[in-house]
Amino acid sequence: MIITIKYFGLIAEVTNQSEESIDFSGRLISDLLNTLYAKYPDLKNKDFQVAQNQELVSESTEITGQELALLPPFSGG
Amino acid sequence: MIITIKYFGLIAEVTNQSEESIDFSGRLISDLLNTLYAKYPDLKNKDFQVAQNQELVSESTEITGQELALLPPFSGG
Amino acid sequence: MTDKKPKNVFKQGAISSEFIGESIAKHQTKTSIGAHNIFLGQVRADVIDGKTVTAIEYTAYEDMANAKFDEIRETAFEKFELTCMHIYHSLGVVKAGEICLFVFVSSPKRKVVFKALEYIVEEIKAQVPVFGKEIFEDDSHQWKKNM
Amino acid sequence: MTDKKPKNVFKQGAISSEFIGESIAKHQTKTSIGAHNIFLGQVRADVIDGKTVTAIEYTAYEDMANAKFDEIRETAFEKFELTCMHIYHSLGVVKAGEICLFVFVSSPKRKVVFKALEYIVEEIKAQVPVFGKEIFEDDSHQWKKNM
Repeated sequence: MIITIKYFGLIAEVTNQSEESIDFSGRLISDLLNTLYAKYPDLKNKDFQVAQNQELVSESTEITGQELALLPPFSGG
Repeated sequence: MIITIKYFGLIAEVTNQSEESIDFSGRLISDLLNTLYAKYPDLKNKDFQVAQNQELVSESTEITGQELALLPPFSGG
Repeated sequence: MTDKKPKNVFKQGAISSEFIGESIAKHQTKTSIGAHNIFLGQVRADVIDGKTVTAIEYTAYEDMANAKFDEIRETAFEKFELTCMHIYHSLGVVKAGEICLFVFVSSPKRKVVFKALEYIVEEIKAQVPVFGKEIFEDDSHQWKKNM
Repeated sequence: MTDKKPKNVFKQGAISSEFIGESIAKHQTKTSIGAHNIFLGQVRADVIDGKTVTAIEYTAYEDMANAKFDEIRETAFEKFELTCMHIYHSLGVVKAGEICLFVFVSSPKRKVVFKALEYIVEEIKAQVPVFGKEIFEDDSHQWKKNM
């Protein structure tokens, strides 16, 4: 399936874009991360969390295909 | 000696003045209070503290003759 | 007690929102500040025995009050890492809805300001000889007590 | 998650002291309020490795952030007896000395506002996907981390 991933802050600097759509056949967030690590080796050293449908999820969460985002540490305020 | 006493808030309503000087021969705050209770019987039922030289004092404090004040409960802010 | 005369904390009448806005603006040149915390006391239109409070008239034992405000300020600067602190209290009539107390603390770090502000406000309520006369719509009154 | 779209908390650029003053003024018709507590986050001109921060540029995952702000607001209203609550956060460039976060709570009673404000600010720092890029005088940058 085609899924869309948003990138923010430092992570968007690593991926050099704020959003992309990829053709993806894995099932879990961890599968997606492995795909992204292959594409962006620098991501591995970065601190970030994954959100799906605007909620933080763990690596073992199943991908539903809704809004996905890679979020570096929050620094509001 | 002649001492001057300031009254505030509800206490000034009981004494009907904000300040007075009286000729006083006692030694302690408690002596002064007895004099004032005789003069203003309603004072006995009122809640107040005594300040001397701008610090709260107890009934057993000696009177130095400096600034005396009868202060009802504080209600700033 | 020190020899220097303490700052006068009192202002005649209500504290305006413009004054508060200007106080905030003045701190924008202080670029070591990361967090401000502001407490505002506002006069409530409480209904007591069927009568509504329309205003509070504040009086104070001014010399002692300013000395106490000064002590509270000194102690707060010792206890907390503060860049700035300002306290203003009204005297005279302050109508319901108007502001009678303005306490403003600033620090490089946010955790400090919460603790400092609560400390200062509670000290003011407990230590400073200010007296509020609650005036009702029919011009009767009662003396306010702090909780 | 509810169906209703959450309020937009974000404002482009710095939050002005006039805006804060006007927000305070608007609450003077609410005469059940006895205490306001305001938190302001201000951009610090930190010196890091010899270079001075001149501004922070804020970006956010806006939809998620507004949903989180909404959750925080709802939870705070459940936990604390508040009359009003307002939250504003900057997006884009905010210069050192300018204000980037404005949180405003009001209640009949003062004890409530201290607890509520600290709770809300800490939740914002922990839960809301906002990202601050610290820009130095030489146009280099680093990504801010909250403590």
